[in-house]
Amino acid sequence: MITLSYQGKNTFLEAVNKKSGADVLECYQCGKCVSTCPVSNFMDFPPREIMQMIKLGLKEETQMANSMWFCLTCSACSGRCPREIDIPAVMEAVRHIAIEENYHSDNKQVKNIRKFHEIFLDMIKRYGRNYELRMMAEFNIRTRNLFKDMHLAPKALLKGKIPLGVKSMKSAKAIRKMYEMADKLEKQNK
Amino acid sequence: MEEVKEKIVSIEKPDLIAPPDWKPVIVGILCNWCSYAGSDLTGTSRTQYPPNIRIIRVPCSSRVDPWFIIKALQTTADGVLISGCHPGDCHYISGNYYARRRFLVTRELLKMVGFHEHRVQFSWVSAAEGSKFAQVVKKVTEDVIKLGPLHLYKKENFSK
Amino acid sequence: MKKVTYFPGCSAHGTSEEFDQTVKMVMKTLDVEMEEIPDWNCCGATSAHTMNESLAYALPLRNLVLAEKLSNDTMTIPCASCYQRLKVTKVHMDENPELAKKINTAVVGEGEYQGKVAVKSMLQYCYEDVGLEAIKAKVTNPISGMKLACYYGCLLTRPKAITQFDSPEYPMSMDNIIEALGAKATPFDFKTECCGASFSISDTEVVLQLSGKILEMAKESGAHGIVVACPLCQSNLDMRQPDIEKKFKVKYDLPVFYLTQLMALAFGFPKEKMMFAKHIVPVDGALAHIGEVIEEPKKPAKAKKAVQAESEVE
Amino acid sequence: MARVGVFVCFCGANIADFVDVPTVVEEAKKIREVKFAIDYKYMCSDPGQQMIRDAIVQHRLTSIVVAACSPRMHEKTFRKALSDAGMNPYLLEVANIREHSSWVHQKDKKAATDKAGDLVRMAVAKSIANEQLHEISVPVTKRALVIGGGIAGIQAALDIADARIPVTLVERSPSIGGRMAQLDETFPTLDCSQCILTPKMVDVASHPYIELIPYSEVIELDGFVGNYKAKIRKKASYVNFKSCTGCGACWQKCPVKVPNEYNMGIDKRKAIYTPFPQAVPNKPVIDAEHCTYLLKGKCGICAKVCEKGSIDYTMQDEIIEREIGAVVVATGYGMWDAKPYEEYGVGRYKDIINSLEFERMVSSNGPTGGVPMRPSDGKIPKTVVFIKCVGSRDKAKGIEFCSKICCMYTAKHAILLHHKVHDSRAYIFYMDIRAAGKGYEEFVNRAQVETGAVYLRGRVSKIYQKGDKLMVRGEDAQIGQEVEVEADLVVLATAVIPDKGNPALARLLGISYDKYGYLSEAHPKLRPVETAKAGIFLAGCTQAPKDIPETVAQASACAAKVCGLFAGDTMKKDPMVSTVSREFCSGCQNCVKVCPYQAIVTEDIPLGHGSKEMRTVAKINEGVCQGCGSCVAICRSMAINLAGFTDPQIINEIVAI
Repeated sequence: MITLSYQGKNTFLEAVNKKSGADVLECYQCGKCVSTCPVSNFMDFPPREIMQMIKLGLKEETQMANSMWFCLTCSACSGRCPREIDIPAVMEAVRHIAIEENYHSDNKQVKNIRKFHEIFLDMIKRYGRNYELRMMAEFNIRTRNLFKDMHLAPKALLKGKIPLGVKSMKSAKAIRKMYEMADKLEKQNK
Repeated sequence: MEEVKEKIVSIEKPDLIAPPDWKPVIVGILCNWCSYAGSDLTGTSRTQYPPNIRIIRVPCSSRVDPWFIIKALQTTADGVLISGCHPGDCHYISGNYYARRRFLVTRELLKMVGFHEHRVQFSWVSAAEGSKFAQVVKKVTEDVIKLGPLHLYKKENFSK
Repeated sequence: MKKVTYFPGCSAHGTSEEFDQTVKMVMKTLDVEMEEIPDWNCCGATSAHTMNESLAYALPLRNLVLAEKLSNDTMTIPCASCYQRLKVTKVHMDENPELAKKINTAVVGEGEYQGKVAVKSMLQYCYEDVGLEAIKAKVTNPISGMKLACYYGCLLTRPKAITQFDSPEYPMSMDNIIEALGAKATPFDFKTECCGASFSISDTEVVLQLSGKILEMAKESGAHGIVVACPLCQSNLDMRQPDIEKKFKVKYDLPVFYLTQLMALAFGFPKEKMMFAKHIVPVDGALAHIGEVIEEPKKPAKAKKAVQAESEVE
Repeated sequence: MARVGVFVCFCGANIADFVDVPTVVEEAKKIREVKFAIDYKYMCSDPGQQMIRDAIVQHRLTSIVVAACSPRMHEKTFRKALSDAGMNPYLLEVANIREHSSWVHQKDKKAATDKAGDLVRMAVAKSIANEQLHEISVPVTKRALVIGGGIAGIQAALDIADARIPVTLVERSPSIGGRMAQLDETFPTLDCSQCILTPKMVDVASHPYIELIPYSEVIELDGFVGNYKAKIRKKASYVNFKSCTGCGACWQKCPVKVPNEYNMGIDKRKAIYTPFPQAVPNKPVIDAEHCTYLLKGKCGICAKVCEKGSIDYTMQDEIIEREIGAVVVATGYGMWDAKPYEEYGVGRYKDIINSLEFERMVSSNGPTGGVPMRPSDGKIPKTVVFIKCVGSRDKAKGIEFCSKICCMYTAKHAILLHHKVHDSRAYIFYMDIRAAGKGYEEFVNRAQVETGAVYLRGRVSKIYQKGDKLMVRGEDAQIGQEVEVEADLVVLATAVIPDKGNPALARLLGISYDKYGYLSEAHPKLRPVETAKAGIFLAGCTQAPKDIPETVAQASACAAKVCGLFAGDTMKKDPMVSTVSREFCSGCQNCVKVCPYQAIVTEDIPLGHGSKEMRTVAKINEGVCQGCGSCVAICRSMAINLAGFTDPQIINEIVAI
């Protein structure tokens, strides 16, 4: 049971709207996004319900959900939304607020997804470009699932699908500098 | 040109200190269908506003001849408010657009001869906006009080 | 001779080397000179904009700034994901110069972003700048007989406000190119459904489900193979196909071609140059259809008569 | 010298509590022209009015000022009191000391009283310049023009004609009947549409007061209320209706096939055709865009088979002129084209149809003989998905408004489907069920219970083909699950949009329309039947989406309005209109440009007395003038004045403060 009572301004809604540039209040709960979304099956709450939760100001519950981590930003929903809401932007806003406020979900899948993105960004920080094999290996080590996709490895490597090395870029230093600056900008945005 | 205009605007100075019993007079010319009805609504909802305005009813804001504004400033008024229907809501289809254009030209002219632009103001007030009318009157009154009594251009000044 | 700036993207040197190679072959044939951005960096992909908004803009912006140093007015990108990131960045920066200035501070020592280079996907460039007629003119070995389902994925045509290219729901540009090569494009409803690309590694279950549905519908349309213009789509549909077949206990046997592989084939390049060996699902079965005559379902004779009667009366 | 009487009202405590009324009276008495001033508790009451009447006679007053409530409230009351005392009612002025003083300055009695005094002085000053005015009477042409022969136009025409007022009914297509003639059965009672409509159509054709002009369009409307002049173009039918017996030999033999509009293009009609068997008038016309003879000079079969020799290929369009007093616009609606819904595959799949097409299919006189069939293979569908709000309530791809009728007709379609195909099932994707109306909720309930129609709450996101089925994917929000329905046929309840010709027609008639193309009513609540232009009324879906009962009600309301307008031989009109002083008019014609009602024209008058040279001056049609005063303010030579709001009146007010 959720008890709704007057809490003054719905600051969560305002923050999401401001960050995303969308207007969540426009949503009239038609559910077109839910059946459009390729991953709504995997979400705790599909986009339609997330919209309503934001409207109700249920910040904790929204951030606890895995939905915004599962959003693929494929933009299929926003292309079909009859209220012209940029749903991926809303998801992204919820996610960024969660990251800014250091909110960590206990959900294993979310942890995996988050870990993957962190490793990927690490890889770019190091090489300026993506090093696929190393990334896959590191992901498996860090998520303690050493044998994931191992059955693919021989074939992929043999066929040259996944190369063993990476052509690293020259100005890798500039990229590291960029990371520092971007972090600064993020902090300013808070 | 803008600079010149600015200089001209600054001609009007409250060169006489307002007498203590001075109360500004504001002439409000309101269209019958929106703003006059809105001012009636202000009354029926008992919203209070400063008592300095004297309201004249015209069928449409497009009836307002620049002559009325000039005459008011010349004789009795320290400020003039013209108010009509919102754009697109004119009872007479397009009258308020004519009114707005005419008003802007008139105000430019008055600025050129030395009136402060706050002496003449324009607003859109619909028949449903009783409280907005009160706010508009309040603002205009405050603006005019800040400017002080209108001595410039008054007939008695010329006759002296 | 046209000249265009080229952004290969990380996967061009990795999983999708064959895409990169065939793009170069095809463009040469089409009299387009490609100039690679010197020392480009990764676009940041989904990860950057999932985790860090400023970084998600800064990484592509560096490439945009570098591209402006070359003299070409257009940049083309084979990878749909890179294309999306660069295009989103370009559109947002052009719309919001203040934001552009801010992000530009993170792109150290490369200069100011001006917004003068157009960003197009390789598909869009072929379709709009080269044109169907020019492509048709270079076809020496038409691939007629092949029935192909064109799969665009989510990033090439969506969101419409960003890409400004083709339909987000039922695009036809790739279908038209394929038909220009002599093949038949099958009516395929899952052209722009998502394959789950960004979860390729982190949540394989999602990918199996989504890509499985796409394969099923492609098979349903009667296609011999799938055509894509995105390395992520290719690797998901191709590399994961055995897993999908195992999971759902079906046999699809649908090779997944890059559009440029087929273009190169039709332009007369030898098969060996396409690097088909890299494909997990063998391509030979599909390629064997080349030269077959596709039978059109005949319209009933009566209907034909009625059509005649409408247009011309005795 | 003017003799003004001032009457100050207490309005019980409303004024008296916050304005010192006796002081106001004393102040008024100080004005030179005021010969009589008095206060009273309720001026609007009978004794109050009697005071005014008595004072007018006793003190030989020449104008009256009542200081009371807003003139918008009781101006009419006091005007009547004046005329009862034999005084011109327009010599009254009202000083609004309640809404503009006592009620808004309740904290400062002195200021409120001062202001009331000022307001009275202003009113006195104005009243001195008041002139005697007389109501204008305008002659009326007692004939109504009804544009559109659907149920709205038919009902309006019949009701007006029953009041023995002649009506000219103009219909664009060859037959009246409109959309309602295409419907099978009607909600919520399932009456057969044809059975209730065709008798009315026959009535129209046979009514002595109705002139039916089918296959024609209004192309011009001049004049003003009560005095319009309409030009109607009667399209060439190439068939002499007088001699034609309607035997049908011509269209049976015609070799040219054209998509049949009446059946929503599901089957074909001929180039010479009557739209449907019960058409009124039941005479064929030749469709000039498709007739081979008219296009290429070959064929001529219809002329050969016509025993009466009624075919006349040389026939030309004809212009008919009618003088009329009022217009009823009833142009109806169309169906929104769902092409932008690419995710539904509209245009790619034959088995996706719109609801009007479905209506024709289940109609017993329809192209499939009353049995729904899949357009792709002619099979009878077992699973039919109905999707509501396609294009409606969709600001991204369609139209923002709710089309109002779809909830009800979709419930009806579910029932009809069940009646025609017993072992079928209807799945209805909806967002809300809007069933406000007499017997409507019960009807929707009937669809759910009696026929087992499954209602799924959610908007469909995608339709794709799998084998010969259409897979319809949507969310059922009630169970929070995505669902896919394997459908044989999909019916889209596409948005109801106004007729495409509405903007052009609105410009021609001089009325306004909204951003969707619906014609605008004068007031959304209190004048929903009138337009802003006097004498032009709206009926049916030309104003907004409506069902049949509402359309009929509005049509009858139009008839009542027309009859009211025509009740006397002349119309009475407020005398507050503009007049031109010809001697001052310079002929610049700025007034002509600013007049929103085209009430000002020009005329040529002799330059001087007896002179042969002419000059142009403005002339105001007081029948059209609505009294806004735009022309007065624009006039450079001060040649125009607006009765009731003349320059002297307003200047007097200003100076008197």
